[in-house]
Amino acid sequence: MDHLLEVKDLEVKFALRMGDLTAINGVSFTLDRSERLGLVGESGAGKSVTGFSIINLISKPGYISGGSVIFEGRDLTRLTNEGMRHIRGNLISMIFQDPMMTLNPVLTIGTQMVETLQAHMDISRKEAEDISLEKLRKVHIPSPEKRLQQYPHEFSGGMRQRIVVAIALLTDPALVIADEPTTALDVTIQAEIMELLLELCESEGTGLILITHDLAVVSQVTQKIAVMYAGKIVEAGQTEDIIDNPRHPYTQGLIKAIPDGRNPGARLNQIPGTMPSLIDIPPGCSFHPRCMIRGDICRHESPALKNIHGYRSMAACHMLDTAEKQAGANVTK
Amino acid sequence: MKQWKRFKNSYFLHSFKRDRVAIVSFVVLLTLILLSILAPVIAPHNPYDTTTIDIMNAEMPPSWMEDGNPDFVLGTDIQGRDLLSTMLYGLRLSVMIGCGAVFLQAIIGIFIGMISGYAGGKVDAFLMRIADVQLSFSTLMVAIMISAIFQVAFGVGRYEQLAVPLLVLIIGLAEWPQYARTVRASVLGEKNKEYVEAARVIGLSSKRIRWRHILPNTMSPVLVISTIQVANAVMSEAALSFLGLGMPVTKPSLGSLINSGFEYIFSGSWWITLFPGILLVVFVLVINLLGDWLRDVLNPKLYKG
Amino acid sequence: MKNKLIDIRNLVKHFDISGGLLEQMALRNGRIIRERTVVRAVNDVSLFIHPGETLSVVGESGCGKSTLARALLGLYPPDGGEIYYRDNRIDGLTQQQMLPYRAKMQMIFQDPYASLNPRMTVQQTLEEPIVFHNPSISGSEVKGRVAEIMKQVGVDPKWGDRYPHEFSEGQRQRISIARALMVDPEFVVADEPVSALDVSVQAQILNLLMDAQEQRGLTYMFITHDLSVVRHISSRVAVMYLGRVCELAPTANLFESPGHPYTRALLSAIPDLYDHRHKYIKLKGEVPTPIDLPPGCVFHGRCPHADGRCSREIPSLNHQGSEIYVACHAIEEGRLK
Amino acid sequence: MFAFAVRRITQAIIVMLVIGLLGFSIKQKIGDPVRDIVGVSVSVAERDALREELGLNDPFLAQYVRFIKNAVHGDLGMSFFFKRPTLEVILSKAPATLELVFASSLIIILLSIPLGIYTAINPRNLPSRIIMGGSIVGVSIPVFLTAIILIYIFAVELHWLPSYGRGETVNVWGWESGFLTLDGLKHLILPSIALSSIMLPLFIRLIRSEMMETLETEYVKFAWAKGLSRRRIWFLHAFKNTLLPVITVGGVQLGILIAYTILTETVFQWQGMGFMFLEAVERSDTSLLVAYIIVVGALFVVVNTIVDLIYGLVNPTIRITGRK
Repeated sequence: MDHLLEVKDLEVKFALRMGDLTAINGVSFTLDRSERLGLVGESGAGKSVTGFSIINLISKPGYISGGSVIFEGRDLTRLTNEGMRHIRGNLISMIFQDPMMTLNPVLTIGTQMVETLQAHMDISRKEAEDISLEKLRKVHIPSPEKRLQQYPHEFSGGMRQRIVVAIALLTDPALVIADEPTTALDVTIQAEIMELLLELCESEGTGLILITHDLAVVSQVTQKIAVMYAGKIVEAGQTEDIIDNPRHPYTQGLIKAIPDGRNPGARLNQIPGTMPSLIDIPPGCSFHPRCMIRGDICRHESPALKNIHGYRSMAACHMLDTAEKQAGANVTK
Repeated sequence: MKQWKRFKNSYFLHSFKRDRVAIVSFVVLLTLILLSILAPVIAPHNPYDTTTIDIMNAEMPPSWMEDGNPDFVLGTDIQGRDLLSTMLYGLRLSVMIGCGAVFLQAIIGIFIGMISGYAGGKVDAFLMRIADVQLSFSTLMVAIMISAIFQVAFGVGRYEQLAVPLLVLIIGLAEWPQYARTVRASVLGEKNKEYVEAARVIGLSSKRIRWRHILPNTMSPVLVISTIQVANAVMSEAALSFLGLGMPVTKPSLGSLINSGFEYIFSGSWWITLFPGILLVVFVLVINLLGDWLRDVLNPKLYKG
Repeated sequence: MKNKLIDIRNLVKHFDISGGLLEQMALRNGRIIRERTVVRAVNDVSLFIHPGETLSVVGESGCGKSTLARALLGLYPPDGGEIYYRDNRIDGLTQQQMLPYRAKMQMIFQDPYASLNPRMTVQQTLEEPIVFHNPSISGSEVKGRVAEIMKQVGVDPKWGDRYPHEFSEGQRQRISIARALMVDPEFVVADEPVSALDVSVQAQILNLLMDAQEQRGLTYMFITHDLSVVRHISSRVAVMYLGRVCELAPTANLFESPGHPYTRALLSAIPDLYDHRHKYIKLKGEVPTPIDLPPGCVFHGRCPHADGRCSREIPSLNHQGSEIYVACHAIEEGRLK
Repeated sequence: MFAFAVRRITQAIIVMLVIGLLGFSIKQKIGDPVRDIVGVSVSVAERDALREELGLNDPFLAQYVRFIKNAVHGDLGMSFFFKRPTLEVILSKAPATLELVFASSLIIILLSIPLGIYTAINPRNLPSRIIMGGSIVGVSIPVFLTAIILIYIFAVELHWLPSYGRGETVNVWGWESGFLTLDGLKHLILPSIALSSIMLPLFIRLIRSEMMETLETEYVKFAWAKGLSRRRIWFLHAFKNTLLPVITVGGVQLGILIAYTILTETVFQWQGMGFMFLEAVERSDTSLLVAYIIVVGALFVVVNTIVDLIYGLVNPTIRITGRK
């Protein structure tokens, strides 16, 4: 079967003075047409770097040091700059975290929309404006004709993010990568943007990679989830499987750490310690110093992401049997 | 001991040791400062002692040239003084005035910057307006104007007697806005940080918060501009002296030496201008290089890079 | 009727951001006029807090919740209203008069990077409040107390001579909590203490806060925008919108049967981990700015139940039984159940 | 935008009044208008009569108001040395200075923008390192030394260019211009290079650091993600945003060139305002000195105000809301 996107053994390094540090260590996943995937993890997990490396836009000093990103049959890591330019914003678009920073403050919304279309299509300004208007209407911007002439600072945060969504969808891309698109926004606006994104992706058949730290948000929007920890995917599967029946001890801990209102006042399940920084990623399973069920093997052997017997999900853990018992004990909560 | 150990392991020292430019600059700067401090001891002649100066020795080229005299390694100036000694004494004056002026600027500037940044409102608007206007005039222009006024007011004779303290005062008054703006900007950045609010919640007086909590956190930018300001002060002093508004020819700084040599450049006596010029440029350059390095190291934005 | 530890009555706090006289000049219909720009951050807020409880103040950015907290602690002088601490009025006190209350009321901050002075060691940071409030205390006593509190918050006392940048975010937040606990306060305002933290660390800090409350009988005012956290830790909740309290109710009541239309919309917008694709109440329009507040009920422009009265008359916070207070004409009139 | 302009102009007027006050105080303290008019060989009684007549015994404020009134009408007093109105003296010297400043500004702008952009886009390659190294050496050489070196090389040793003066000038509607003759242009080369030597490195560094900062912003990253061409990202998205801070800082810096003309004009014996100013100091010509301070002050204020207004026009935030 042909996937829309297939990321294979992706490896990203940061070239620093003290040497190269591995930020992404062998990440693989696939995405089909019109499929929605959530990349979930805490800060430093490498989820944003993964997202940016798909369109080869990692900030310096990061670089892709291995693996491949196959998009519609082409390996994006091997494309020239010009070849990549035709992919970016055309077939794959991005939505950034902070709408207050994403739009260029000295250019009108119209300019910023039209230039995107003209970068990829041979059309006149008038035609480009018409497409822009249509997209602005789709994201429910009132009186779009007037809005095209305005500058970003004349819009509220929620409106700006809707404009960013409109820009991302201008060229009817096959894939949208949204990097924490609602983290900087208030809850009510978050709900609005998420609904809009979901609605548009569904109606246009656009694939979506939603990068976020918020499992609850992901659970509303995506069909699949990949949980990342310290530059690796530790668990991946269908959304409902991951949420209702997590296998990896990290995922389990993460879900139980979220106060969900079912047990007010009770002590929350806490994972001790913090995510390691790139400099001191522990040997073996990088989660082992924080893991409650670690065994000896975890200290020196890195577990691979593999299918779990009897489940649809995949997890990277040596101690899955123990984890199962652990989960069984808590499943009734 | 603990402080020393901390320093030894610091990023600061680490990045210094990795940076060849910084090391060379530091060594050169240290040498020049030592030379200037020890000028009375190591200089072969005393340029201020008029009894040892013979006008017949004027305009002698450096010793390696045809008419050179081994007594005067770098030749003599128009008054027959040994150029090397005069330069060392001149550098000494430049360093003294430069450091003195920066010290004065720092005191005025930090005080005003702190008041302005912490008080805000009308006080801030007023003080910063003055600083802005003064800066838009450029520190050089302000210094030239103040010294011109002083010279007219005191008379040339008195002015030359008091030149060193007056120059410190002039350059200090001309350049304080740089400090004030820097300190104010960082006070504004710091004062709304939560650790300051925490100190207020504890009940500490605003005086204590200002000087104990905020001030230490404004020191990185102050350190960076201090180096650059020393370079600027030395340049300003040289410029004033060059214009005849600074050190007199009898007690020349590097700037007045260059000035006195300038007229003789057409007759081929290039060394009177060139050697002091090189010394001045090297001194200012190493300070600027160190300042640049310091800015890179202390700027957390680049640090994280 | 339980007694009140904190009683805030009709608190008002405005910020004049118009700048100098020249900045205030504006041109309207060919005439130059003087125009002031005032942010009406907190308008006529009344609240009380029982001893030992956790009152959460929730709302979206710009609703005035942080300003309310800071005004309560005397960091901003209020422009109107009264604040009582155990029946003693504490607004408008001088620094000196305020001192005894400073030891009783403390604060925990949001940003683990900015809340500790980077130039002070942990030891210095923690010693400062206790030495300041007890000048006669001996050095060894101070050291002992610092070590004790550090242990309580889960930071190894032997790290006392380290600087904040040597700690992780979670540890910094623990140190920040330790600083607040040093003077043995009764009342702690926590301003978004877990918003900047990752979920796994957030759970650690929430547990620590709950433990400290249990051990010391602390009273919390918890400022946050995260409703799931609110639901977990608070006994009562005040919902703020544009500088006003629109609903004040016990947590269970609020989450099960929210009254005010804004509360309903807000609650419906929280994504639920287990309830996929639930419907949320979409609000029309944009949040007005606190510089240009709408007349009448501040929510009327976006409210699906607003009528003419709502756009003219400001609703007051009315008692709806069993400690539930709602500021809404529709509820008061029974138009909205 | 209108309100913004009104504010900036009002501020400029206030600053001018303060500069006037400073100038007036200097005149009061160290100047002697009686001497300026009649010289030193006049009896005490006559001087006193003249003082009274000139209103020099009036209260300070009254005299200040009169001083400002006169200044607005273009009367800044008489020069003791030239025996002519000071403003007239200054205006006759102004074209020389302004042409020098203009030529230098042109050199600075034309070189610093491409070099600044180039070094920002390629921060680590060899040409950039050479440019940046050169720029730090550049800021470390005093203007007067650059000027002397230029004279020594190109005038004394090579005899390619003249070493002093303005050369042949043409009078165009009262403006003595050196731009229109070959000789005038030749004379302009060395002084304008010397004058630009101090600001050029600063401008390169300013543009580079602002541009690098802009290149790091989210909106530039978003522009890459939209698949725009490099040229559009660099020269429209990044450069337009770089321009805003560069206009504010750079505009003021170009005004500051006037200060450095005092140095270059001295070295090149360029008959401009700076040269005249130093002569006035040597001759204790207080009125001329004060007039120079006020004229140059006015020049600075005008430059700053224009820079602010241009900034307001370029920046949509100010243009539309009138607020900073």
